[in-house]
Amino acid sequence: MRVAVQTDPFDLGAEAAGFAAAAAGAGAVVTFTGIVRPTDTGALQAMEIEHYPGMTERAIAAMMDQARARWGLIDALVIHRHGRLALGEPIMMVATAAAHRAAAFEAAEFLMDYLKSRAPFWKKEITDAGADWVAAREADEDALTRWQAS
Amino acid sequence: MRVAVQTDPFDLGAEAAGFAAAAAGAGAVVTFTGIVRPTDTGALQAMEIEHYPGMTERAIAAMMDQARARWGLIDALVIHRHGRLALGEPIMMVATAAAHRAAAFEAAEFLMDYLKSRAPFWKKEITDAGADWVAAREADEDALTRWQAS
Amino acid sequence: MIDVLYFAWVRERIGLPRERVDSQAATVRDLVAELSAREDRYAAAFADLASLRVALDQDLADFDAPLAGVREVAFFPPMTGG
Amino acid sequence: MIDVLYFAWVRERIGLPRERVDSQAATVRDLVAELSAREDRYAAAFADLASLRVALDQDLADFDAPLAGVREVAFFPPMTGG
Repeated sequence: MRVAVQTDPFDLGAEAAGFAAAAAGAGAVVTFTGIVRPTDTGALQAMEIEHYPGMTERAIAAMMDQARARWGLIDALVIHRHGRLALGEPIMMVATAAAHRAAAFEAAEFLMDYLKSRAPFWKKEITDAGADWVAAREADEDALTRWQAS
Repeated sequence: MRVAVQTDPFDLGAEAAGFAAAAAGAGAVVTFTGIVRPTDTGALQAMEIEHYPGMTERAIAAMMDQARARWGLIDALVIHRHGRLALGEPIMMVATAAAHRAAAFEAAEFLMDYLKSRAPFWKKEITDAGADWVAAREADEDALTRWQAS
Repeated sequence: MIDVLYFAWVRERIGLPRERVDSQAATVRDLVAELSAREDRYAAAFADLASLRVALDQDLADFDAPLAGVREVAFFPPMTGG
Repeated sequence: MIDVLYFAWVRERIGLPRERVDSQAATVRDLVAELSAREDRYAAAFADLASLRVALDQDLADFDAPLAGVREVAFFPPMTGG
């Protein structure tokens, strides 16, 4: 289990390959990578991500412990960047390893849903027109209820 | 969109990185990798995968077209090996790229569910005790109903 | 003439991967009956149709599907890819 | 003395990322009232508590949580990670 909160870019390929190679006994490895994409409305130039040092690592480690226990994960990885990111740059990555595919997929989605709404990151979009904090979406908050039901 | 059916190993890291780099405009990239793992019951030595050349490529391309249309995918990739695979070797890989995470996750799970039960591959487990064809699991067939409901 | 293909344990039980068959069978089910009448190994392979799948010209079909115009028929167990 | 941290637009509105506050507030809500009484920029930042989140010693809490023993309080908007 590894959490990395960093300004540096990361290499999705190297991280995925290293993670899968280390996950002895895994039958299923899922990765999710989030990338800075053009906004639907304006000309995005860059994304700025602020976070809460200390709490970020703590919150993510707690989510990973929960995911590991709930889905019997063999391993999990979260990398999340902060600072200024250009269009097309990777923002973050989640990887999960499990015996079977359903566990690996569900745990990755669980981690993504919690990272979205429970890890202390805040995104600001820098466009031609100025800079705006990204508003939290109700749909992202609602996504968490899926994991609380069972 | 690329389908590769091959005996050669593939490099998960290089494939994932190349796929993500080419998916211009994607905000979310999901990969799934299936790996030969020790069986629950016996000492697995290797896996042998047979397939139906021609139909395999055709069936996978049809699934990918369906996934692309349904989730507005920017791109998708399926690599599936056949022949003899040793413990720990990658069997197959799916990658999906979309604007948002829900589409990328759902499309990857859809492709996995269909590959499991609708692409003409058959797995044989080679153990100390002999060789046995893997029986299809009812749960894998049931998984398809999830995609037919909506 | 029709190409008939066998995969996985169907192939092993029948003992060959493919053959050309001269058949006037109207449906897949008729073809199965013709083959099963040939030899025990065919009858054994086709004993339980519920455990078999069939593809006509590389598309999944069912056992009542007509064979008119079909060039390639494949028999195999439920698939286990992924 | 308590460390009070501000993030994202809360930080921008108040104009600083953190400060030490000498407060006897019993709950988060009391602390918010004390800060809001100081200056307009605080009042503006805390105008709508429904749009704010609070963490006590780096764990999410709610505005009625007691402050006894707490060393670090952080105010911020709903998170937008991932």
